[in-house]
Amino acid sequence: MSADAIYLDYAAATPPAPEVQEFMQALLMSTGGTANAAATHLAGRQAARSIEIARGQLAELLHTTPGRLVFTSGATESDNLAIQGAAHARAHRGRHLVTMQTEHKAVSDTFRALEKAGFEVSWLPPDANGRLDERQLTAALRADTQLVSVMHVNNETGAIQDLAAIGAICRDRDVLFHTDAAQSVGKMDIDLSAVPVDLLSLTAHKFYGPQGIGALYIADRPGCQILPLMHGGGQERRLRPGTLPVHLVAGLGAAASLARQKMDDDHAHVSSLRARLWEGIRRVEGVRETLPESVCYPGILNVSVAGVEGESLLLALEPLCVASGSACNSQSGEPSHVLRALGLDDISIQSAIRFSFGRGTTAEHIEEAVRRYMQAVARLRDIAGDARAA
Amino acid sequence: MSADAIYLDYAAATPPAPEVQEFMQALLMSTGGTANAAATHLAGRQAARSIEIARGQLAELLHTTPGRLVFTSGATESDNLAIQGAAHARAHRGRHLVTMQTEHKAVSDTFRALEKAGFEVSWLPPDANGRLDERQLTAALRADTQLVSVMHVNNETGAIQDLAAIGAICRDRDVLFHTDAAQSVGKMDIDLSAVPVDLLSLTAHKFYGPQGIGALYIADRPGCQILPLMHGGGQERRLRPGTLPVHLVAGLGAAASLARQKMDDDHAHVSSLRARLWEGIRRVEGVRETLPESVCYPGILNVSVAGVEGESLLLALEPLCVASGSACNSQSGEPSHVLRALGLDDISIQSAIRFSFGRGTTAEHIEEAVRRYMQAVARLRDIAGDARAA
Amino acid sequence: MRPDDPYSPEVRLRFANPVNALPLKGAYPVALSAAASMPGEICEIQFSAGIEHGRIAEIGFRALACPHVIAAADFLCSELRGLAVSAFATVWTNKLMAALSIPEEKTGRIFLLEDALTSLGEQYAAEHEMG
Amino acid sequence: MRPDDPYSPEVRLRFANPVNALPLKGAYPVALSAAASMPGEICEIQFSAGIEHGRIAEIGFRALACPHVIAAADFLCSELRGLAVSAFATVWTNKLMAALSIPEEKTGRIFLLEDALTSLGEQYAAEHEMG
Ligand SMILES: Cc1ncc(COP(=O)(O)O)c(C=O)c1O
Ligand SMILES: Cc1ncc(COP(=O)(O)O)c(C=O)c1O
Repeated sequence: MSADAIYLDYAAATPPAPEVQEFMQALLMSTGGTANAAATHLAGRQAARSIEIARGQLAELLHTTPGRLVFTSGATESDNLAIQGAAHARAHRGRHLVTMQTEHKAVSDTFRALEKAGFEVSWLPPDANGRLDERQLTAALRADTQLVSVMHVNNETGAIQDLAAIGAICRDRDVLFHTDAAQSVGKMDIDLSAVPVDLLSLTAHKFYGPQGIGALYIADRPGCQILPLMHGGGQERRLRPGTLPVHLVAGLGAAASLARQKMDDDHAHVSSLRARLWEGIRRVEGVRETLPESVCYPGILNVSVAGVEGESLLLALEPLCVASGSACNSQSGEPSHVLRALGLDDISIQSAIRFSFGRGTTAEHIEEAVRRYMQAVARLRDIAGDARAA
Repeated sequence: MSADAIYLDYAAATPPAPEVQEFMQALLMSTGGTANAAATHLAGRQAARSIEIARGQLAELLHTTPGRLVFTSGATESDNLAIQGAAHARAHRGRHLVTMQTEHKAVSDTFRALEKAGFEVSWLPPDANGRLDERQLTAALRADTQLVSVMHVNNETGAIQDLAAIGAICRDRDVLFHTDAAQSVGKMDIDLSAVPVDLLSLTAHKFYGPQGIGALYIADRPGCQILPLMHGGGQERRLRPGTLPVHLVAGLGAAASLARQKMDDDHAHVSSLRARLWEGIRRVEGVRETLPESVCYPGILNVSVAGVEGESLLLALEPLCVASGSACNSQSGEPSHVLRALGLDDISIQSAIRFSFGRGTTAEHIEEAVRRYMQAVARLRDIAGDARAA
Repeated sequence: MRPDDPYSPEVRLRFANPVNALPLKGAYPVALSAAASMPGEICEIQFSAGIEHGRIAEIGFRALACPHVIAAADFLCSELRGLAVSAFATVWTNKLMAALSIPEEKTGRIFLLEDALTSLGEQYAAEHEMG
Repeated sequence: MRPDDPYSPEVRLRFANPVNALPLKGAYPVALSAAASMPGEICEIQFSAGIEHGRIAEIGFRALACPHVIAAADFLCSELRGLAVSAFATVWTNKLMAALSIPEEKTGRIFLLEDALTSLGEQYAAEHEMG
C-alpha cells in the first residue's frame, strides 16, 4: 500500500494493538502457544491455560463470568449461533422473532434464512435518530415471540441502542434478547451483570484484537439455551467444536484487557476527532451528517453530500481509506439498507461516506481528511459542471 | 512449559513454520494485512490481494483452481459445512448417507446430528488394516444415497484410505464424496485434478500453518452444491460469511506453498523417525503396533502395551508430549472409538499412545522417547507388582 | 492493472486529470451538445463539440458519474478531436473497454457514451447535412 | 496446583517416587494382605501389612492404577505406619482428597483404597481378636 495511506476505516477493522501483536508473536514461537488445547500433556495444558486466562480477561471487560463465554471465529458466527441456535432451541414454543431493519447482514441475512425455514420475523424500523422505539417493540411482541435481536452500535452510522430498556421489555415477556455488540465491545462499557442481555456477539478485530476470533456471551438463566451450528470434538461446552486457536484467543484476551484500561481515553480521543472532522467538512455545501453525535458512538461519522457520485468520491479521496456504506456491503454495490431505513434517498445514500477512527488516528490525519474531502467534492463538482444533478 | 519438553504430538497441532510466522507477523504490522478484505479502499484491496494469493497457493498444493476453495475456521467447520451442507442441499433426492466408524468426531458427530434430523446413516467398519473394504461400500450404496464421507488419513492410527477407489465408486453412482483430509493435506500429494473427490476438508494447523483457519474444496461439477451453515456479508461465494482473517489466510497460503516444496523431504524424514521409534520400543514386552507402517502415513505411530494403566503411563512419560488416543477425545476419557472399531480391547485401548512427529522432530527426540517409554513401562510394572493384570 | 485494483492505470490517470472536462470554449461554426443518463443511477454525461469544415475541432465533456465513465469520456474526447464528424457514428464501446481495461459490469455505462455521441452525430446531420 | 495441571505437587511427588510401593519385607507376627479393584476400569490396588503388638509395623502397596490412586496409596502407607490397627477403620477418603488435592471425579477410586484398608482391618479382627 502506498506509504501515505490514511486509514480511517476502524469500524471495518482495527489494526491489532502492538501489545496484542507482541503477545501473539511470543505464543506463536512457543510450544505451549501452538499446541492443541484439548491435549492433556504439558504443552496442551499450557495452551488451555492461555485460553482460560483470555476467557477471564474478556469476562472482566464485560462484567460477567468466564463460563458464560464461548469462543467463535467472529461476530458473524456468533450472530448465527445465537440467532439460529435460539430460534431452533425454542421453536417448539413459538416461531415469531423480532429484529430491526438496520441490523448488520450477519443478523439480517440469518433472519431471512429463518423466514425461509418457516419462522416469522417482524422487522422494526428505526426512528429518525436510528433508534428503536420501545413502544413499537412492545407492540411487536406476541405470545409466540421467542427472540429479539437488536444491535448495540450500528456499524454504518454509529447509532446506539438502549440495551437496558430493550432487555427489560424482553425479560418482562420471557423473550430472549440477543445483541450484536461487534461495534461497541471494548469501546463502550457493557455491564452484563446489570444489563439484561441474554446473548451478545463480539469480534476481536473491532477492538484492536486479531481477525478470525470472536465470542458469544450466553446468559446463565433458564430458557437461555441454544443449539450448536456445528458438531465435533466437544470444545466450548459442545456449542462450538474445533481446535481453539490459542494465539487468537489469547490475542482477544489481551485486547480485552487493554480495552478496559484504555476505554475512557479511547472514547475521549475519538470524540474529539469526530468533532474536529465534522467541524471541518460541514463547511462543504450540501453536506449532511447522517446522525448527530449525541445519539452515536463517536468513533464513526457518516456523511452524505449532494451532487457527487459516490464511487468517484471514494477514488478522489484516495489515499484516504474510508468506507462507502458498510464495509460488509461495499462490494455488492447495493444502496445501504441501513441508510434507506433512516429515510435517506438513494442519491444521498450513494454519496455517503463512513469515516471511522480510533487509537491510531491523529489530529493530522483528520485535518488531511478534511482537506481531501473538500478538494474531492470541489473537483468532482467541477467535472460535473452543468451535468451536475440538483 | 518446562524447557525439556519433547513435543511428539504433531497430529494434534504442528507449530507454524518460521517462514509462516514471519510472514504473518509482517502482515499484522501492515495496514493492508489487517484491513477488511471486503473494503474497496487501498488497504482493503491489499488485504483482498493477500487472500487471493493464498488461495492460489493452496490451489497449487491441491492441483485445483482457486475458485474451488472456500476458507473456513478449520477442518471442523469444513466437515460440518460439507456434510450438513450437502445432506440438506440434496435432501429432496434422498436421505441416505454413508460414512465409517473410524472418522474424526467432526465428521461422526455431524452424521449423528443428521440422524436425529431424519437422515439415515450407514456406518461402515474398517478392515484389520483400518481400511474401507470397497465391496462393503458398493453394497452400502442405495438409490437414495447422497453422500459418502471417508477420511483420507486417520488422526489416531495414520491409516490411509484409497481416495481414488472410493471416489470412483461414488462417481459411478452419482453420490457425492467428501473426505476429511486434515491429516494428509500438505503431507501427502493430493491431486484433485485426477482424484474424483467432491468435497475435501483441511486445516492449516496440521501442516505448519496457524490455528483457526481451514478450507473446504468444492468440486466444480453438476450436483456438487452445498447449503451454507451461516449467513451474512456474502463473503466466500455466500458459502462462508464473515470478515476473512487476512494474516491467517495468508499464513495458510504460505504453509501450503512450503508444504509443496518440502513434501518429499518431510515424508522421508518422518518415515525414518517412525522406523527408529518402533525399532526402539518394540523391545518392550507386550507392546503392540496398532497398525503397521505399510498401511499408514508414517508421521503417526500408535502403540498399546499390556499391564500398564494409560493415565499413569502418560504422566510417567512427561515431559514427552504425546497423545492418549485422539487429542480431540483425550479430555472425555472415553475409550477411542477408532481403536475399538479396529478390534482392540478396552485394556489395550486405555494404554494406547499416539506418537506423532514432523519437521521439528530430531533423531535425538526419538531416542529420548524410546528411553522414556521403556523406563515408564518398567517403572509402572514395578509399582503394579503382583497387582498387575495379566 | 494490479489484480487488486479495479482501476487500470489509464483510468486512474484520466480520472485524476480529465483534461477534456471543459465547457466548450471559443466560437465554432457549428456547436453541438448532447447528454445521456442512466435511469435509476447516478450517471449523467454531456458532450459539447465545435465543428469546423466537417471536422471535430473541439470537444469537451461533463460527467456526474463513476471513474470509468469519466475516464472513458475524457479518452473519447482526446480521440475524437480532429476527426471527421462521421467518427460520432463509430462503435466505440469495445475500443474503450479495451483501452482502459474497464470491467465488464460497466459495459452498460460505457454504451451511454456511445449513445451521447450518436446523438451528437444525429444532431449534426439534422442541422447541417439535411438542413 | 496450577490451574492447568490436573496433578497437585503432592501427587506428582509421590507418583514420581512411591516409596511404599513395595512387597512386604521381613517377618511379622501377623501378615495381612487385601486387594480391591474397580470393575470395568484399570484400577487395581493391593495392600500388605505386618502387625506387631496391635500396631502397623510395616505396610506397602501395589497398584495398577491412575496417578492419583498410586499417590494416595503411597500417602496412606506413610500415614498408617506405626498406628494402631484401628486406623484401618478410619474414614480416610476426605483426608486423602484434601491432602493431595484430588479432583472430585476420582472420589470413587479413592474409596477403593478405603475398602481395601477396611478389609485389612476385618481380616485382622477375624484372625486375631475374635480368633
Ligand atoms: C482428521 C481430523 N479432522 C478434523 C480435525 C479438526 O480440525 P480443527 O480442529 O482444525 O477444526 C482434526 C484435528 O483436530 C483431525 O485430525
Ligand atoms: C455490527 C457488526 N456485526 C457483525 C460483524 C461481522 O463481524 P466478523 O466479520 O468478525 O464476523 C461486523 C463487522 O464486520 C459488524 O460491524
